Amino acid sequence: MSGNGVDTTEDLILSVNNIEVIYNHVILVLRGVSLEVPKGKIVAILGANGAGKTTTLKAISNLLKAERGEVTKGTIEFEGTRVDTMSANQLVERGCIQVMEGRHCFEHLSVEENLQTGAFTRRDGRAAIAQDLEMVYDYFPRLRERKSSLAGYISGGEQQMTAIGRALMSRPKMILLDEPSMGLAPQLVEEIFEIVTKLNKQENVSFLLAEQNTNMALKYADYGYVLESGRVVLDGEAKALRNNEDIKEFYLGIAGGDKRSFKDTKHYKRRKRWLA
Amino acid sequence: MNVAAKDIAKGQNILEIDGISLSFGGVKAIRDVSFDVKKGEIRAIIGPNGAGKTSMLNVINGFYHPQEGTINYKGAKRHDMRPYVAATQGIARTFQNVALFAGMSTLDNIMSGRMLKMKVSLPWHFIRFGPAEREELEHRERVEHIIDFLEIQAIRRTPVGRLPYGLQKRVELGRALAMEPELLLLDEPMAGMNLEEKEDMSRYILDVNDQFGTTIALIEHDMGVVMDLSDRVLVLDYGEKIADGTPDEIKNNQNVIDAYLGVAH
Amino acid sequence: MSDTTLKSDGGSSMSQTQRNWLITVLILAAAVAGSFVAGSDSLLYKVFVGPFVEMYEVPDLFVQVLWEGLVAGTLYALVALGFVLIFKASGVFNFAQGIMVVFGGLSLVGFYAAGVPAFLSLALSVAMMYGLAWTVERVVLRPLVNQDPLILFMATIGLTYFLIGFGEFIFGGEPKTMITQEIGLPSGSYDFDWFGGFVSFQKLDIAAAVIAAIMVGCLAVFFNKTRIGRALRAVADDHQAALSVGITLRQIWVIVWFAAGIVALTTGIMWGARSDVSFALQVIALKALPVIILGGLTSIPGAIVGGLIIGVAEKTAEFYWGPLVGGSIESWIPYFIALGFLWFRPQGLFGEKIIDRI
Amino acid sequence: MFYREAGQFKTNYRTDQAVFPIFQDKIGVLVILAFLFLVVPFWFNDFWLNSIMIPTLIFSLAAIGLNLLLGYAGQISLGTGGFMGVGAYSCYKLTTIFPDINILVHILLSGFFAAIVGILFGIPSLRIKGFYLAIATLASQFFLEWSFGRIGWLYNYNPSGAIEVSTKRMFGIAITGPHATSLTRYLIVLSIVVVLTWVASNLVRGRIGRAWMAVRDMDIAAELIGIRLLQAKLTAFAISSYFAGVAGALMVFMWLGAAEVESFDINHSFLILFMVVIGGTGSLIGSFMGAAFIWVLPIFLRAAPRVLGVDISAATVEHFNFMIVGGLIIFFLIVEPNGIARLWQIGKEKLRRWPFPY
Amino acid sequence: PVQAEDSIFVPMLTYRTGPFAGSGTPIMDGMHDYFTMLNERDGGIGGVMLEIEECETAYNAQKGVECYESVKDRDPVVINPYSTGITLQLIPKAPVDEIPILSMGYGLSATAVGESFPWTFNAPSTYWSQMSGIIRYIEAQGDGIAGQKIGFIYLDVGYGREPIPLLDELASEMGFEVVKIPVGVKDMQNQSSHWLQVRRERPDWMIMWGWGAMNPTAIKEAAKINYPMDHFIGVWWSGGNVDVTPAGEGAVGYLSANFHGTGTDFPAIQDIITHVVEAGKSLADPDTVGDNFYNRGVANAVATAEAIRTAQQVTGVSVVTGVEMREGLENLNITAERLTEIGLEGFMNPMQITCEDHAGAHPIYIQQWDGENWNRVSDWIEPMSDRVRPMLEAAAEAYLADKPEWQTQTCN
Ligand SMILES: Nc1ncnc2c1ncn2[C@@H]1O[C@H](COP(=O)(O)OP(=O)(O)OP(=O)(O)O)[C@@H](O)[C@H]1O
Ligand SMILES: Nc1ncnc2c1ncn2[C@@H]1O[C@H](COP(=O)(O)OP(=O)(O)OP(=O)(O)O)[C@@H](O)[C@H]1O
Ligand SMILES: [Mg+2]
Ligand SMILES: [Mg+2]
Repeated sequence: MSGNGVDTTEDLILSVNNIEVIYNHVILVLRGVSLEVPKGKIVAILGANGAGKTTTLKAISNLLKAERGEVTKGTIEFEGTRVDTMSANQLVERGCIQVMEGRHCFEHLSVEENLQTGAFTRRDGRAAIAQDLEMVYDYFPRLRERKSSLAGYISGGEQQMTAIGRALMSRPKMILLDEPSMGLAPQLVEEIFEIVTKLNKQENVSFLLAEQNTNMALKYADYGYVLESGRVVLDGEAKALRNNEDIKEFYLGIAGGDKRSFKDTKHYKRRKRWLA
Repeated sequence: MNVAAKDIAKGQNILEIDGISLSFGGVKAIRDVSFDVKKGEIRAIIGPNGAGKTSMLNVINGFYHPQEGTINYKGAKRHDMRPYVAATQGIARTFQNVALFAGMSTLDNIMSGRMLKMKVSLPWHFIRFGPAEREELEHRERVEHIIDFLEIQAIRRTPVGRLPYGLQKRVELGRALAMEPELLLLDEPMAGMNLEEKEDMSRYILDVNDQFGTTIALIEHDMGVVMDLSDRVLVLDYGEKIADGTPDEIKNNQNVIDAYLGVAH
Repeated sequence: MSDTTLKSDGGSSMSQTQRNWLITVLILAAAVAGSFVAGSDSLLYKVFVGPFVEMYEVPDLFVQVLWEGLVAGTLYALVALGFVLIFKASGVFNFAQGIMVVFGGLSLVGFYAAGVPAFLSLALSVAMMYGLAWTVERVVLRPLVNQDPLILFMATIGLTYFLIGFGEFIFGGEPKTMITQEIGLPSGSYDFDWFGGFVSFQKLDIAAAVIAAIMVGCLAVFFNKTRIGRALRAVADDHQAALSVGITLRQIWVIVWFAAGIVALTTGIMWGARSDVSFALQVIALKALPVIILGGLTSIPGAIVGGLIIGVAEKTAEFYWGPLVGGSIESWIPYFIALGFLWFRPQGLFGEKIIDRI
Repeated sequence: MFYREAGQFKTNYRTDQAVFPIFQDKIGVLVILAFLFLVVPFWFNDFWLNSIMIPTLIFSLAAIGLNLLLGYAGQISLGTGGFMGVGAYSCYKLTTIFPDINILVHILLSGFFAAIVGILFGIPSLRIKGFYLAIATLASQFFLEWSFGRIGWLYNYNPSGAIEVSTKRMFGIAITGPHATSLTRYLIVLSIVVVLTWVASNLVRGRIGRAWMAVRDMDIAAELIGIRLLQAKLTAFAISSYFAGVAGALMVFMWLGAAEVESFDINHSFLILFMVVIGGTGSLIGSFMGAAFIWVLPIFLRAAPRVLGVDISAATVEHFNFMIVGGLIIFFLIVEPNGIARLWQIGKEKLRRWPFPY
Repeated sequence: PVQAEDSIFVPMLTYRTGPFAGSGTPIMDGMHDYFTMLNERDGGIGGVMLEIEECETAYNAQKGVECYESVKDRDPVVINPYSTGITLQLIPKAPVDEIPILSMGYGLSATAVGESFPWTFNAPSTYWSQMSGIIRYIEAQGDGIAGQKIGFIYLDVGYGREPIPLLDELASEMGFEVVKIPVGVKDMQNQSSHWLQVRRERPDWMIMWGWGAMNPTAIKEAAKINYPMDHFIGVWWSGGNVDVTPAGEGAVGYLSANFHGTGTDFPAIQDIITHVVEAGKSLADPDTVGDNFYNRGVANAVATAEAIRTAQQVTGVSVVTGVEMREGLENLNITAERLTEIGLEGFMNPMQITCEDHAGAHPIYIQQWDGENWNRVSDWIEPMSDRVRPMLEAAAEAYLADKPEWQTQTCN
């Protein structure tokens, strides 16, 4: 993993070494994924549907067991200690939390209660928690309006905000964000990324995000990995990736310097596959 | 259907929504919204989160019953009804939080879209030989066309619960298409897709619209997609209609920029 | 289904529910009128008028029936409470609650029979319930996290089988007498000469009601006012998401199963004191099922209110209407009562809303 | 190596939709059928036929019935025992009312009565879901149990309250009653079960099955694509009860020879539920595997000490039996919550990939 | 278990588990211990060892049938099903498999008619005879029975319902009134509403046909409503020691029917204690030896053993199997002398079974609980055979009506 721009002397908050993941004893999904997140950086994982982004994040946060998946090879280290045998709860206590893809709000709890559960592992008193609650409401004013509604009834985007807000409530050192922009209005997408940068800059929170909105992701991230069929096929500084011709073509939709229109895309077009 | 035919058809309204209001307890999800959808067009609905877009689709296909207002569908005033009636009238739908039948294979999911078109009665299904099998094969063939069309041959037999999100969205579209709807409602069909996949999806939507003449109402947050695909755009905010017009008009509407698009666009 | 979650305001015409009510009332009125016309020997009269006349004419029995209903209701409520606790906190429908009741009762009697002093036996039984909770979490729940509720339900039936075999192996299958006096429960009764007859309140039953009230109070506070309480409800909604925000499922499960174990032990003592402690007692779990669906699977007050409603309704029905059809309708009447309520509120009286949203 | 689908190309959709698209599977089924029809009759003694094969087949049929409802249509029912009872009692009535009609006709007809009752008690499923529905189905279970005991007409006012099977002949061969050899009864049961299984597999592969599964997986979406929930749920209840009813009739007429109310009690419902879940919900083969496992395991366990020459008392064996069965149920759920059928499938998948691990 | 070519195989269908274990366990213990005692003390019967083997049914009919199937190929000498439900299922099988069934004091009353049921025996008495005896007892007390109100509380299964036809018939003939109160299996331990009905109806006498956990609960509830215990009579299955002890003082005065003695004051029981219990070969809690239900088991074993002996004598075969055993049962005659001989003087009334009468119209007596022991409070009461027999015959006829191929026999 060296020689590609990451300063190896830098402190790593997270390092994933060559992990393999199998679902249901038979479905091999990750075939040796390695990646690193330096402290205080934002790292993005890109990749097509089914490439294994979600699986990677769940492997890190130890949520795979709940889906009958398991890490069969490789190691995962968070702040230098191995965490692959820990429970999800211990990891959260250590400061690493995941925002799950597809919202996963607690339907029968109100929005506010949802946010409060995010502070489950915190021990720093009600006042601090209340303060953070205000912070979340300031980030997402829409949530304040709906704070007493059951999370099951609010709109998709509102649920997404709740899920993100809930993670913020745990005051983590590192957040694993799985498709944070999904279903959010454009304005909000930008706000989310602003929040990410703000936390990153002001509170030194590190981020690992799986994101389909490549444009945004590469704009805000420091470093990026491209995943395909359970393998890392390309990685590099975000800037470098943005200028990579293939990325431009297939992830950013910029052909010859101009943005393509969706109307003009042709069927049966050539697809880039690094692992042909 | 060729382009000229499409233009002619556009004259008629397939759906007219007039003065719809919908509330849940104290929450007013939709406030007095009126708009129409013309036959053969692609109609986008956009708006900030919680604006009432999904609720609007729910009203159209009978899942929510508005407290006020009228709906005219294909020229007739529609009354409150159970959602399956909407399906029989040719309205199909995909969902924001994928609502596939997770335990069934892709093939079965799409086949289930043909449910309304299958007529052979129960007793024949006991023995399967004869009419039941014939009908099954007939519809299977159509479904295979859709599978080819959406390029999901490889996952035909996979239970959809195991598919990655993007593919699930595609299967869902397939299921809706299998219903051969006149009006297709798409709720964020491209959420969670990367550009390449969005391009594919756009292609499918355009092709459906083009080849089958299906009218489409779609909700989407990717402005690129909305502006490129749609013929007209309806903008909701806090349950109210704040703008309605062609993509170009919308792009430059100050209200819309303030409430939804933000500065960048 | 959508019309229950919707239509909360507006709508000029009568709602479905109102219409249902009106029809019900009209039919009843017609039946009562009909019975007077048909005379006091007619079946109509026996069903719609006779019992009420009797309630009025023999009030002491009526009061006694109500009291017995309330007592039975309290005891059902205790069993129901065990179900609700675990369901509310983990989404697991714990079928083993019935056998846990037996197990609690048996271990208390068993320790005592082995020569341990009564209160020490009680303490040991509590410890035993903790051990059970810990083991269940370790062996059954932990490997089954995030599984379908049906699977977890089945696992608890497996647990029931195991505990039946284990319990009979250790304690033997024959019934035992509960050590009522030794652990300080009152016996005897307060008898009153009322309404020209007598009404008798067993002291034991009164004690049961008091203990139940205290337990419910504590649990309600625990669930609604504490951090853990909120976390419990989160777990019931979505195991995976709960894990993802760092909720310690393991600790929580031990806590609720232990709480349910204490409730079971209490129930075992109370029921055991009424008849005896035997494995036949586990069928009272079945008696608690209509209670929880009536009250709502997730509601602690629901368990109590449901218990009382079912208890009173069941005893009254059996006493006044049972003989008309040959008796023993207690076995199914509670379910039909519960079904009646569910028809109006599919999530039970106090249950959490069924969220139908797409 | 041998188990591959490679090279087996389907040239039309018809073959692709066959029950067993893989050639080796087809052979496998033929071998099993040949074994059941040709080998078992010659090799198995009375005990095997009477206590293992016949009950397993009958329970498989009931399990298929429940599986259609639970595994395919997603409606939990704890009333299977009651529906089996309806089948048994209506078959009994049919034989006494029309003694000259062939008993097999009665058995197949009796399922219709169960179906009607199933529809009646399935109505609550329109509004009630999940565990609420499960408990509501207990209403049918207990009400039916009560009726079987209370309505004298059902058992021809027999003072013992039981129904008994008389000897009926077909082509001069006794097929029911004590004179019917176990072999005859086995072959009849086997034939009926095979035919009905074939019917079930036809159903679940076609439109009806898809409608059920759609309702199971997400009823709102199902309704939005044009499935009538009412119709789909009630057909599921009807057909499921039909299977249960026929199984109940077979149980009495082809296996036990007599039955009383207790033969159809709640434990019976649970037994069938176990078979379905352990075998695998949503899998017909699973129903057979589950039935075999749940029924045969205790028999083996009970026989084991004698065979092994260990001297422990029957009661202790029974205790261990409970513990082992309970433990194994939990174990299986942990190893594979989707049942033995899924284990089987994974095994096959591994075989297909063999010699590679994945 | 002893495995020998030349032993007599005596399977026992037991229930030491499940909801009825409380009643079942002591019975099984008594039966098991008496057989074991014969083996230990006498080396079996007629020089042939008994091979005793238990099969646990948990009172479940299907398990019972399975037990039956698992033993039937091993030449069992007789089957004691110990559950009416199981008995009903075995009755049709018995003639085909040629294995006699002895349902001692339970089962289907009609099987007393030997002509119709050659293979089934229910001595010493049917439920109907027993009920008639209880009615006679009531009649003999102070106020007679005419005009009295009798409450009948019963377990709502086949067993509990069985005496109802006779009760109804006697009621109209003798001019008393019957109030029936069924108790569902699930409500065995939840009888408050049932006893409130008793309070409403104020019956002069209560008769109970209960089993398992129903019994102690009923006695407790009766005490709770201050029902006079000496007017409360249980069937002989409702008279176990475990049934009365939970109610403590409240149970004093409770009555129950019986047909054999209680306590350990019999030489044979003493032999059991020395040869079996103290030798550690018994499963029983030593305190329960001599309890009512324990002795019930002994009585059952005595009948079985004597029938085996008779079979050996009548047929001359020493290793008897079912076919011989049937002969033995039909010729069984346990006289008072014989009872003395086997160390059970006065333990029970002499018992005779004939070809016509497979139950024998044997008398019963009533016993009363004094808080410690059961005491006899009546003489032997003869049942109303004249009433019962025609009913039995009618029932037998009804049973056979739709069974054209039933095996019957003619007696001379
Ligand atoms: N529980 C599961 N059981 C079996 N296979 C699974 C499971 N979850 C995921 N998979 C498979 O693992 C692969 C990777 O899925 P994953 O969800 O990680 O993809 P992703 O990159 O996050 O895709 P998307 O962008 O659509 O979210 C997919 O092929 C999927 O089918
Ligand atoms: N069944 C319901 N009960 C209560 N409130 C509801 C219900 N359905 C919708 N709402 C509320 O109505 C408002 C509009 O919701 P809707 O789902 O239509 O938003 P949307 O425009 O689709 O938003 P998004 O882009 O985030 O999906 C939201 O505030 C939501 O909380
Ligand atoms: Mg993903
Ligand atoms: Mg929406």
